[in-house]
Amino acid sequence: MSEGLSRRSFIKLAATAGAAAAIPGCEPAARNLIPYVVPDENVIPGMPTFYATVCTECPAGCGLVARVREGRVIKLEGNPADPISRGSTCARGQAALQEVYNPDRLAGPQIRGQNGFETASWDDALKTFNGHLGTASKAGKDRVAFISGPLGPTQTKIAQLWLGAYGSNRFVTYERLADNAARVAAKASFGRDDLPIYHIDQADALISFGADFLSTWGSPVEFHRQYAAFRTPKQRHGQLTLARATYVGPLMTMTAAKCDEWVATSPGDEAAVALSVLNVLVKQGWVSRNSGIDLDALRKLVVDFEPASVAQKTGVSAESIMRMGESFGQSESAVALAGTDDPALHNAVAILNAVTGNVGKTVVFAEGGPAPASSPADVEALVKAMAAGEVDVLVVAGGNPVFSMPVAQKFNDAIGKVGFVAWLGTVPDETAAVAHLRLPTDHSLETWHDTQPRAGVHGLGQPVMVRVFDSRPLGDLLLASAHAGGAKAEQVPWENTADAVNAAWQDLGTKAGGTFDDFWEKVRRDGGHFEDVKAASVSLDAKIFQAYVPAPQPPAGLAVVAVPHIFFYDGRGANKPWLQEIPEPVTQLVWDGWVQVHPDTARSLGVSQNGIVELRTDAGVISLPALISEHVRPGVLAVPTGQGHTAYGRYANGKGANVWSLLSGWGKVAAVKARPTGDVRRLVSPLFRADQMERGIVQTISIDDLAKGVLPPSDEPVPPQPYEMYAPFAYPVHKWAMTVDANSCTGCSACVAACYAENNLHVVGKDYVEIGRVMSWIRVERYFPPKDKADEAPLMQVAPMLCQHCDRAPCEPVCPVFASAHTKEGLNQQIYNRCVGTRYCNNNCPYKVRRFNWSLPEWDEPLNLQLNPDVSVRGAGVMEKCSFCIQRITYAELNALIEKRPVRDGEVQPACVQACPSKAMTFGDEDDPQSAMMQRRIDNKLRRYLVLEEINVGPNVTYLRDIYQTKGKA
Amino acid sequence: MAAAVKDINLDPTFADIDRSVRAIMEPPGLRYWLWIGFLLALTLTGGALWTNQIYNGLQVTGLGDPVMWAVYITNFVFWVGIAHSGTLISAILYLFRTRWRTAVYRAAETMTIFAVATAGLFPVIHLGRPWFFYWLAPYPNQRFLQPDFRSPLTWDFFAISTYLTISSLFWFTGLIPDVANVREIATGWRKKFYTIVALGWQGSDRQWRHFSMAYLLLAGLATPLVLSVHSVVSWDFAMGQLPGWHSTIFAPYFVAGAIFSGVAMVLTLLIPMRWVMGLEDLITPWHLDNLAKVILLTSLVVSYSYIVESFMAWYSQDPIELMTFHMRYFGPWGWMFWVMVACNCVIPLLLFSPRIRTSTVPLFIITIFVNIGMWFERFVIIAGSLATNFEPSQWRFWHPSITEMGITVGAFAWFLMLFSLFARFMPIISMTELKEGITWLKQALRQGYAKAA
Amino acid sequence: MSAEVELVGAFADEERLVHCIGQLKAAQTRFRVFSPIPSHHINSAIYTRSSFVRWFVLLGGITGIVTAFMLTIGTSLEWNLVTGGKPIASIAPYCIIGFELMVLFGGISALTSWILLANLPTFEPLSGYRPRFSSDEFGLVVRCAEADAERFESVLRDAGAQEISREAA
Amino acid sequence: MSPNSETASYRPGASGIPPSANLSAQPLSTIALVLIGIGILTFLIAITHGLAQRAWEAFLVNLLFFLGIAQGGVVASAAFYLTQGRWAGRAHYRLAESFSGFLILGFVLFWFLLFGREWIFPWIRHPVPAKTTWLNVPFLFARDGIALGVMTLLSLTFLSASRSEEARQWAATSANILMPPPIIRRLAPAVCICFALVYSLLAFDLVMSLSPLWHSTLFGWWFFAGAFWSAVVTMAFTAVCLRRVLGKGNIFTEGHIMRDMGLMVFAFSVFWVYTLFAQYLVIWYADIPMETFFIVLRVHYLPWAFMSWLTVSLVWAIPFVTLLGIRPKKTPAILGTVALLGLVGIWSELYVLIVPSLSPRTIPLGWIELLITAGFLGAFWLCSYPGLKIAAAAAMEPIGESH
Repeated sequence: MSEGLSRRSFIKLAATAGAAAAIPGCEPAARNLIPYVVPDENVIPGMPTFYATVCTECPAGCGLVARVREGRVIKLEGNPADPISRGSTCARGQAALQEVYNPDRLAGPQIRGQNGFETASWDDALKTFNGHLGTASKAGKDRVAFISGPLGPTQTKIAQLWLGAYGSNRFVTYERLADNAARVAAKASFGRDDLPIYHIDQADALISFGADFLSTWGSPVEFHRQYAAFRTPKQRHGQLTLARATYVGPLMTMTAAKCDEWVATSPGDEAAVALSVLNVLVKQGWVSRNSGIDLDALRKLVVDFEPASVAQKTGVSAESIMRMGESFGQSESAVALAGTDDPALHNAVAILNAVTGNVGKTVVFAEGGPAPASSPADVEALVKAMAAGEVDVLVVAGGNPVFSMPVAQKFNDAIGKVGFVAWLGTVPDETAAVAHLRLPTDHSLETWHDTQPRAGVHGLGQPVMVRVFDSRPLGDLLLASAHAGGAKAEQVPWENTADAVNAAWQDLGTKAGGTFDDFWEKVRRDGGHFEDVKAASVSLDAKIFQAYVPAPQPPAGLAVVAVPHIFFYDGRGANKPWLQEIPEPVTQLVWDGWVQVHPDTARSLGVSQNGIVELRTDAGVISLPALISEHVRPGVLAVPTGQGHTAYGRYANGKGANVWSLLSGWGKVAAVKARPTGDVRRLVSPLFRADQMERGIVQTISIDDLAKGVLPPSDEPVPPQPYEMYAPFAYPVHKWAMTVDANSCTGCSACVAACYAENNLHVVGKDYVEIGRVMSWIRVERYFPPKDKADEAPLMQVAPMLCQHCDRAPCEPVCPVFASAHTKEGLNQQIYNRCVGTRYCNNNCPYKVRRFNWSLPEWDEPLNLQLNPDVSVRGAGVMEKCSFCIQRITYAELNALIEKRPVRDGEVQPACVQACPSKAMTFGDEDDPQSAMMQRRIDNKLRRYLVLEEINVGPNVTYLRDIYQTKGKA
Repeated sequence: MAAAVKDINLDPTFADIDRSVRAIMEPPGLRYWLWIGFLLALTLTGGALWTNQIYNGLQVTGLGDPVMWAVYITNFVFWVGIAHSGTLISAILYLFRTRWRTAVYRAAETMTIFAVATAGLFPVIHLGRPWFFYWLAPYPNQRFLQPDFRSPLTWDFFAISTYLTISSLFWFTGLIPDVANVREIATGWRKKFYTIVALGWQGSDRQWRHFSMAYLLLAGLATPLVLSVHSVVSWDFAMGQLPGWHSTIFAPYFVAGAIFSGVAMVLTLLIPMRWVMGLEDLITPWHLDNLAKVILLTSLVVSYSYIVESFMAWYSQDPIELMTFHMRYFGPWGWMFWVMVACNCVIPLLLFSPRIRTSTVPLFIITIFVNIGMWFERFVIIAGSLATNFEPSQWRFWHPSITEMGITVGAFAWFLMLFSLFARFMPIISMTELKEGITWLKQALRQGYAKAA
Repeated sequence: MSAEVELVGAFADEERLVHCIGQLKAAQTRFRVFSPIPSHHINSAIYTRSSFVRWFVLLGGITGIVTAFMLTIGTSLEWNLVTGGKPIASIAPYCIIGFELMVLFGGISALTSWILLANLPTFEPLSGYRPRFSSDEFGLVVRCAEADAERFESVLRDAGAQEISREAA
Repeated sequence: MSPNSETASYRPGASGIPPSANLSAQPLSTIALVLIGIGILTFLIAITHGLAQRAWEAFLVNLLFFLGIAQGGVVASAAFYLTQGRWAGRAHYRLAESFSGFLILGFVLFWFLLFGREWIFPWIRHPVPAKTTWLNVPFLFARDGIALGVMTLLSLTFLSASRSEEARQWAATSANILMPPPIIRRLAPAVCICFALVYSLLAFDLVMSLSPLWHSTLFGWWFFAGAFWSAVVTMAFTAVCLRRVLGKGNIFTEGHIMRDMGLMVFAFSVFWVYTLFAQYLVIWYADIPMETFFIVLRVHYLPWAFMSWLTVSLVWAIPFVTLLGIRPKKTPAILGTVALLGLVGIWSELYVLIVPSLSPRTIPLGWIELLITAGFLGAFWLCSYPGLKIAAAAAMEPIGESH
């Protein structure tokens, strides 16, 4: 079976390879066979080609390297040259592939007819498109509007020019999770239009006010890297200390769970807490003298925010506030982050950073930042215009406003008023459902595009493969349409996006110096142009002390909080099966939406676990099963965003409920009435117990012990030597092994997504996850300390659990057919073709990392095109598991062989290791003590441990203990 | 008391014995064929479900990580266990020159054969890719790739196949004189059949001479074999490191458990058979009494093992071990454990009373309980330990599926069908050995029925 | 030498038969016994040495052990795959295979050897066989010269044979 | 035969014993007394001259060794009743019971361990925190003392029942399917069950707990199987001796009895090695340090490895090979030698179980151990002597109608 399947997909891949020659290619759509008439020098069958490009899954704009085999991109990897991703990705980035190959992608143009959408030829489609545009433009100025997600400089330019050609400038970029409040605050407090760049790694203390910077806020991949550095113990004042991090917010998000302290506030109280911290600073005189702050104004501002009173108002303990103040004020450099939509908070945080002299150190404004995106006001203006019937043609290219637009905007009514709505995109969503015309556009991996996430970073996205469907680049469509609209050549000089991008980069090139061809060559190889930025000198605008508006009181009674989902983001991720199947890091739930309720609240509501709760706000009503957990502030109902799609493809539709429909405003909080409906829907998680019963799977050590150099006390009796039953085997060439730092691991699951992509793991769906048939080779072990131990442990203990490739692997000898055996390089290998499926190996695996194919794996076409041809697809009835990405090991070893050199350290990187944004995992050769992997073990002797060491199976994965700050200590 | 059913000849001759046994082998009536048809239907249902499972893969079962073994392996162990008593009675008691075995050993041994035949199905049924089951066997292939002889499952393969072979040979050898006996009176196709099976046996001194020696030696070989086979089966689990599986006592403990359940099954079959076929004059209360004693003994051994196992878990003070046993007693499947304790340790204690040992109905009920208890014992050990493994995050409890249940029922039907067929067409009671020990039979009859008659 | 006859005597009682056998052995005549049951009295009355089957079984058993260890160790060395860090040739577990094959081979050789030694299978009855000898009577068939027939008949009769028939050999 | 003659012939030291059966034991008994003296002396010297460790080790080894034989014998007799084994008339019952004299002495000697506890139980000096509830001196001696006491009392009760008139009557006739007398029917199972439990307990407490970290669930079973076997071989050995001593007409001259003795020696030696292998394989395979260290020390490293393999060959290999056939079983010389070696084997088994836990590096085997053993041997002989006379008497009686 497995052979058959992989062969089939291989033929497909090989067939399409010819087309890869045409990169950047156009017609024909390459899903029909093209033999190698002219072999292409770029494409050596069986060898991957790598193209640098940029990720567009979220505004962070990470640089990517796309691994392409026979003309198909099969894997996305971080671009090491890129200052943002530094060679890492997040789970969303990995899953971008599943949009490229998404079975629900629009296969061709569609025009709405009497009975639903009818497929049309491009000519007809474009004729209709341009026709409506023409009439609209004749009807007058600004009769055409354009809404899209962030497009990047060039495409924005194209869009604006195109609008111009039709006499309109109703150009709006719409990003629901855009940090508008932050921009306002930046303007108010520092008079800046751009957002600051944060250097968390430079800080010694951190307070995040609702900024979930490890999952969705800002630039998560970059922040992961910085936070890992931040949390690495450093010598401060001659003592080894752990930088203190505090999270203030209603929900214990993944970020909160990795902080030392989670200060649970009601939504909206963050500002009060921030000001109270400020109060402490002022009182203690921890305000930096030279920051030129008007201290009296400041005092006046914070006078009402005595910790005691704030504590009394908000239910936050005064000690916590004091601790925050202390850690913030005492440390040489600190950073405070604001994540909510409350301007008051942002101002307070700006002041916090400013008065402690951290602006310019950890919070840096840089010259030459990107042009600001549209503000909510712009969006509202457009919607009003639509509602007023002032718009004849609306072109939506992403953003999915119908799904996530604040209810108060009545966008749905407004769009109804628009005569002609054209939707341009990849996978039709709720907005596409109400359009009259739907035009398939290329995925960003299939077309030229560029990004400027922030000053000094110009990402260049080149098409890494020929398109899968009969789609067109958005830019090309608009340019063609512009010309059809009679745009002059001097206004719109280019024929296609490629030229446009090329042109746009000319002046960058001239700035960089050298010939443009060299520059162009270089930026295409590096995936962009990266330059050091000089920090702008900014000072706090004294006005904001007066301009301060008191924080809105949190809604009396229950409040619903929309929590951006680490995988689904605002909802765009929901149709990617990997993201549905990979459990959300903290709750570990899959394939569903839920409302997280504190036990006390649940009791007062009469809700029990999995009981369906009806949430009703002035804006709308939804129903979701309840997740009872201590990790949410009482009185708060936390609902993850992104689920509840009705028209966004087979994987997304009908899962959970859409929390946006509860929010009338741009914020993420609303007063809510909740009642149990009495129905029950099981929330499913691949994990069973959340406490590890002192089995030392994810071990911890307090920073004090680490500083003292003593191990946490253990009453485990040790068996007297000698106890080795068998003589050890030697591994002459290599002994592959891994080091995992539980302190850096946040549980973000990028490794899991990468593994799905690299090793052709198939998703099984909710029902099978529930009965333990999930196929992930690597999972995040997530444990919470028991209540009585809470002070002596971090808030959450996470570490990736994968095959430990034990020297004395219990799984091996029990296999009757040698399907599981040890290689000469220390790998525990699973030979699928030999496996008969007795499943004894899994029974005897103490780590439970083996996965059995209960059914024949299937991929909805064309998702199968993503399959990695180097990894065989397993058939039903065989066992499979982590192979340390043996295909990559072999690849590296072959290269080394060809180049007649030993394998370099770091040359082999399993997908998980490569993806990890906080570089928690290191892979290398145990025989080589110089290898980074071994060095990491040697440098952290005290933190080394083996999971379940007492059974002496000799795992080759060494873990490093998670470090925690004993509670109640600054 | 059964004696009332028909008056019993307390002083039987060789001829009487022949008459009684030959009477069983009269062509059966409609009710018998209905019974067979019913069993056949159930068997076919099971077969259909299996076919479906092979076609669709194991997703049709309720299995999942971490409970990768549940009902199928439980059935496997259960049926292998059932088999053992047969060999015990026919071989071990033969070596001990136990006098009461003669009347019951053929039935027990027949049960052995068919139980092994049933048990042997399950390892194949539970495989992920059953069509490759022969990879467990060392067979010539050009890569000279052979099974891993370190694997308990390979041992299993050898043990089970050896066991099936040896007990069949033993059974066949013992059958020959009896088949020769019925050959002489049979007619039609039966005559031909018996003639072939009997290999032309005539009971000449020379034949008996070699026969007896071979029979003795086969018994001698079968005796340690019984120990080894169920030990190997127990090592399928004990070799693992899994708490609840890894325990040195497993080998003898499983053997005892096997004989326990097996003898119970012998009685479960014999008591109705004795009643339906009217064998009171061959299978006397004395026989039942002794069988019951074996059950009692093995029940005590099994209880001893439970106690020692639990004690060691506590003595070791290993938290993981402790938790496993805690879950075993009080976890979601705790009730199974207590059912097992009730059926295997408590209820059999009734057999201390001689009256219960010899009165068929209570005895029958007790044996049913024992069968249930022993099935649950295997399930508790196999699935229960898997469900609560080293990784708390990976615990999960299994839910049954139609397929698993159906195949289980089918297996029972298949076994009963084979047994019922044999009971009517072959001498289910050894005439030869009854005659050999006729003195004991007479004593037993007098002891059992003198009062009643 | 005059023609030979066979006297077939049917006995109901084992002890009488054994007694009679003693006399016949003393008279050094050729005879054959049919018995419905295995009787070590009869056996020991006729034979002094016990059956050869045991040597075959011993042989079979030893062959089994040797085969087992050659198979297990041989195939392990052939591929020398490491599983669970256990030695390539792990003797302890191989003992199990050794034992099983010992029993298997021993058992098979037991069956084959006894069947062959007993001249089975055969499908023409031995002379003097009567169906009831498989059921409830012992048979003693004496082969002797016609001349001695009378004498042996009396021996049988005295020994307590119920009916005696004479037939030509 | 008439009952009265039996009663006459039965009472210990009674005149009715045939002259040939009257063991001329006077010299032997004196030797025994001398041995006891030497033993006690050695023991005292040892504990006073800083060799207490070795002295107590030897003491424990021998206590368990001889106690095992004595108790095993009683259990064997009970087992004969349960299986209605009457192949040697009543002789083998008496023979099995003849060592029971040591039971009481053994029970007394057990309490001496109190004085040696410091040397014997490592967990007194280095307690295992988690296990203190079970491993503490008062509880240990209380439970084991009570258990041993109950066992001894039960055995004595059983013995008197077994030597009672009706029991002997029953044993004398093997030609029926009658049960033994009711009192026996109650006591015999009790003795067996009690034996299993008590000797498992002793195995866990007096042997296993000497390496307090180690445990093996089968250990108790294996231990009492060994004890039982030691009784069986002692029976076989004694039978062979009696056969020589009590000239003509004693029952042990009958071939089939020697064969049955041999069969028992053979069978239970196989069971012993089976339970040993069952433990070794499981521990070898799973390779969990907490279990392996006990084995590794004894099997992989000299000097203990040598002694372990010696044990296995004496208790299993030699009996297995030699007693495979029927003829050797019937040959008293062979059977006797094998049995004697077997006894040595069981002794070294106990030694290799106990001593490495206490002094793992060296193998303290010298004059102290030998002389203390000698002392125990003497005591054992004196205790068994009356029983042996009874056995001898029984052996002289013509057996009832046999099969």
